[in-house]
Amino acid sequence: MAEFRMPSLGADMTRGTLVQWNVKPGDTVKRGDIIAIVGTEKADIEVEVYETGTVRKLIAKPGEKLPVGAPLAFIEVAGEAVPARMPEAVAAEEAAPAMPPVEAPAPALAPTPPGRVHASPLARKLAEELGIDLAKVQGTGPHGAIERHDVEQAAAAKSAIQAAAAPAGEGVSGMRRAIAAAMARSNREIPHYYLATQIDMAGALRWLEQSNLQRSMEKRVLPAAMLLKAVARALVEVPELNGYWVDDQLKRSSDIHLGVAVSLRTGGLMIPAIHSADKKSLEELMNELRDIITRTRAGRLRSSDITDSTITVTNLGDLGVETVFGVIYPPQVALVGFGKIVERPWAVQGMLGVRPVLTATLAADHRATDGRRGGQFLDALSTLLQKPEAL
Amino acid sequence: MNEASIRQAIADSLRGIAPEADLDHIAPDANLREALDIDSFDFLNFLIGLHSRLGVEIPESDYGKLTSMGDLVQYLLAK
Amino acid sequence: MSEPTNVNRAHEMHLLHQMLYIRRFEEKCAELYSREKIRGFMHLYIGEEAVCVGVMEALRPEDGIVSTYREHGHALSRGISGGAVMAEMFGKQEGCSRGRGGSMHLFDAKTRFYGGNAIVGGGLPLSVGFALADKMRQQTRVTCCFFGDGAVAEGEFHETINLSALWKLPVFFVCENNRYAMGTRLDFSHSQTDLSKKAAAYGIASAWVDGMDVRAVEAASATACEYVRAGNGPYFLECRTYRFRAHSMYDPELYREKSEVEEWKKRDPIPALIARIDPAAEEIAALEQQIAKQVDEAIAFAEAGTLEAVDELTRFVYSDRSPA
Amino acid sequence: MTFREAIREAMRQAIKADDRVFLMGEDVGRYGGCFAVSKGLLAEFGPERIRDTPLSESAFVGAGIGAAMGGMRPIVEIMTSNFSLLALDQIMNNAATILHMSGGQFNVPLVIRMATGGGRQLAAQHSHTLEGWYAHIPGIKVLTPATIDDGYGMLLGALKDPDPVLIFENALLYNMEGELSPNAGAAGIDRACIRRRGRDITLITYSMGVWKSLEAAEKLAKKGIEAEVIDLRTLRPLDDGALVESVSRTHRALIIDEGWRSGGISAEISARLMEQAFYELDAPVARLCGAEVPMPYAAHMERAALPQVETITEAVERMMPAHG
Repeated sequence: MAEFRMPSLGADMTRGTLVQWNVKPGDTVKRGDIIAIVGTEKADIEVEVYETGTVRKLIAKPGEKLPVGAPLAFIEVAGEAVPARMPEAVAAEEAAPAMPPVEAPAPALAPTPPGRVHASPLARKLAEELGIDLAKVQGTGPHGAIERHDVEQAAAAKSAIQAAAAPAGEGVSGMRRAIAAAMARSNREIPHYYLATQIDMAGALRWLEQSNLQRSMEKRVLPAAMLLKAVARALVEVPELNGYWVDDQLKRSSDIHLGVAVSLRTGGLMIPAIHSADKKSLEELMNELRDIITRTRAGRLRSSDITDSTITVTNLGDLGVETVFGVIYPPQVALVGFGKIVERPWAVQGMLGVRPVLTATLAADHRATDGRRGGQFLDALSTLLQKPEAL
Repeated sequence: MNEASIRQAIADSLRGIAPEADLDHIAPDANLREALDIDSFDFLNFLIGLHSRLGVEIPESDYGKLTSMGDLVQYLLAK
Repeated sequence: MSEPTNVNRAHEMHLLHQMLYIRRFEEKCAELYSREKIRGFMHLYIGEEAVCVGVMEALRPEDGIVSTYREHGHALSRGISGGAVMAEMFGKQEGCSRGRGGSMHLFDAKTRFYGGNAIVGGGLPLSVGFALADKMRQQTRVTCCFFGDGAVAEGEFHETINLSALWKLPVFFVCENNRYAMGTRLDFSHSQTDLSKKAAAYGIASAWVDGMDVRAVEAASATACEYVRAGNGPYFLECRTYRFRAHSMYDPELYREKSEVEEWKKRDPIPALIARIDPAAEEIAALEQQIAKQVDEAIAFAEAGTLEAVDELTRFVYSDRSPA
Repeated sequence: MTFREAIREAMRQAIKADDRVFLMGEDVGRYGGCFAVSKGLLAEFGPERIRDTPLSESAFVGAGIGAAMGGMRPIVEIMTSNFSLLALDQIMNNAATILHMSGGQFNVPLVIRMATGGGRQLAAQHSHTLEGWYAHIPGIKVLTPATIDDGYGMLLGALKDPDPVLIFENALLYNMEGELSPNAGAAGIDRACIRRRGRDITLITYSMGVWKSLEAAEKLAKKGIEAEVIDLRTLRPLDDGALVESVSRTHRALIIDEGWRSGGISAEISARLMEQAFYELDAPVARLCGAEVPMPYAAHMERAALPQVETITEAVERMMPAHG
């Protein structure tokens, strides 16, 4: 049984309209007979059959518009065994193998001769505006080229250092502008989502007080250090919150460098980083915390301190703030907030009691993670703080 | 230790932390931390300063007794 | 036109085989085009077989050929294999142009077949060049240039005929006058419709012949090639012929009457030759079967063909693959 | 020796050394060449090797292509680039295409020379600068010699190339006097050349632009601006490497091109610098091109329509940073 299909009647023809049949079922036809008229954009064209035999069934009806290759009729070819039933429409022949796109060989960028800084024009313009020496900026663009956000970050750091060391007026405005640029960019680019949870700190504080008794006052550990340790450990369980959103994708960081928000007496904010917080003991964390806060407030921070934190932690408990909803520092993808530890009624197995309760919050970039992962992070944080001795 | 030396120790300990603080104008019953705008970190350093100057141990459990300047002075006098 | 004297029956059967092979090959191409196996533009030679078969008899292996886009008949009768031509239209690299030319651009170095040309009249200047090269290197061979009545209206026709006449170059101009330049009938294209007179205006030998009679075309071509080979300069032969099908694959053919087509079909060169030879029915049946096998083999060769690797795209833009 | 004589000498040596080489074009023989480039060659080699042609650009350029495919090494002279438009179909659809379209079977070892450029008050139809257009076509090479050595050497180099090569000779250069270096011979035809070293800015140009840029560079040097002048020598292929290397040192680029700027060769060069030397640029790539007007006849108007030494120096000073 041969199929008479909508013929291709021209280079740019994809569909045709069956205008009329010149045959009916039962008619015999021979190769070359005109058995139908098909309408194309150009005109109605007489269409010949290529088989000799008997028309068995007309599938397409006059007026019907069909793509090229669509079956129009069945013809029993003379001298061919009649199959049991009509073959259904044969699928169009296999599509030509998809040609892989031929990309022009990407022209290689000229290698960087020493001494020459590679920075985009926009980065150069911004650097000039914010008084940044490009030679001191770490670029994250192609071949280490410096791009806008590299300059923004460097500006945020540089003017903060200036602010700490210099009189309030002039330095702060530079820092203010840099922070403004970063915050504006965060708001513009990062779709934030916010989560909060209450954590019973009774056990943790009690444990800390006990362990502090064995330490001299100089070595005393503040609750803030314990919270940083908990954050670092929780990030090990939910790594997607630790890294950067670059070139439209999450670039996870294998290291955990906690950016600690440190406010300055003269106004303004600095975020020095505690490097590899997950690999440090509570005492080591406390020492580093003391070190960077002291140096920040004394204006003796190094640029390496402030450029590569992978997540930011802010603690406004001292100022009486209970719940902090922070703004993420681009290109990071999360920010953890801690509020004031407050005495609260707290039910445990139906028994009402009073507990020191801490509100922990998470602001995260919805491009990188979803609420489920954010919730799992806060849950891990809370669980870890119930067993302080294991931190 | 008399009150004068205690106040001096307090002043010296605060200098590194809140240089612009003006102790004379802080009311005895005012909350020390708010008045001086110092956070828990500064407060620990302040206590460490007092400890080194007055040789006084101040356990965390006593923090509750040090909310105002007056309390602080009384506490230190008692030590 | 004198009666071809030394033609014997075997030779006539050979002419018939050539014409019938082209006819069946083209019919199969029409079918394959309707099933989207062959794409792009395709112009069939059905009806004009007598011209190329007759002309090819007068040409020698060393002669050169410049053709047009209606070139399947030229290519097959010149000796390019049906498989190589079919594979080319299937876009396969086993095609005679590596699948890069398609129906309108068949090339073959072995038979000095310098391609179809899709620009009407585009091949005419090339033929002058080939003949010039031969003349300058004292090589006595003919460059045969096929073109249609449409090309005669192009400026390049006049420049070419004049230049070849001026330099007495060994070019055999074969004008396949099928009376239509796509949809424009002869008398809507030419003030002077006797095209052979146009070439005569440039002082070159020129004649016309009934393009539906293969023996007449053969004799006229023999005369022409003898003239050209003798160094007398170019020869213009107008073959008055007719195409039975549309200009290309399926045009509405509104530009001509059905009756006219039927009229010319009565002078179909193939039945005319069969009537003359008057062979036994079995002989014709055997010939048809042999040809059907040849065509099927050509299709099988094309089906089995492979696609050129995409990273060969820039190859042959320049000879040494230097940056395109 | 003048630029014209250097080109003539190259042709003389090539024709003498290889019997496949011959010259063909309008008035190249008896008239001695419209710009007297081929003066004396007819007497020395005769009409077979120095062939005057009728005014049929499409036919004789096509004949050049055919002859090249037929085993010759023709040099075709188109009187000026303005008339090359009549042969554009042969150049683009045949010369540049046949090797690729024939699947690598047929090379076209052809050299086409043409005078080009404005500045001689010949008005709009006779003052075109079209070499940038031709540089758009894959399959041909486009040369723009500026010096005596290149006029001589690049023609000999082009004759060695198996692919079609177009040579554009700015008519104003023909009378330029200079010494042909003793070791001058077939020169490379795919590399640019630094005509003057500098550190503050790279002037990228070709043909007539080279001499104007060199003069401008001397004036700029007196103001403490050291300009590097790059003679492209070839517009296809473009020598990206040389351009990027130079701009990586100077970090500023000004392209001087007598052609129109829209879609011109200057736009292509600027795009390649942006792609390959983006981080080296201290200022946007600047272009100083012919005004986008049909060339006016009046001398002062034509002068205003073309880049001049003064407009080059002004453009450079505008580009240099304030602190100089």
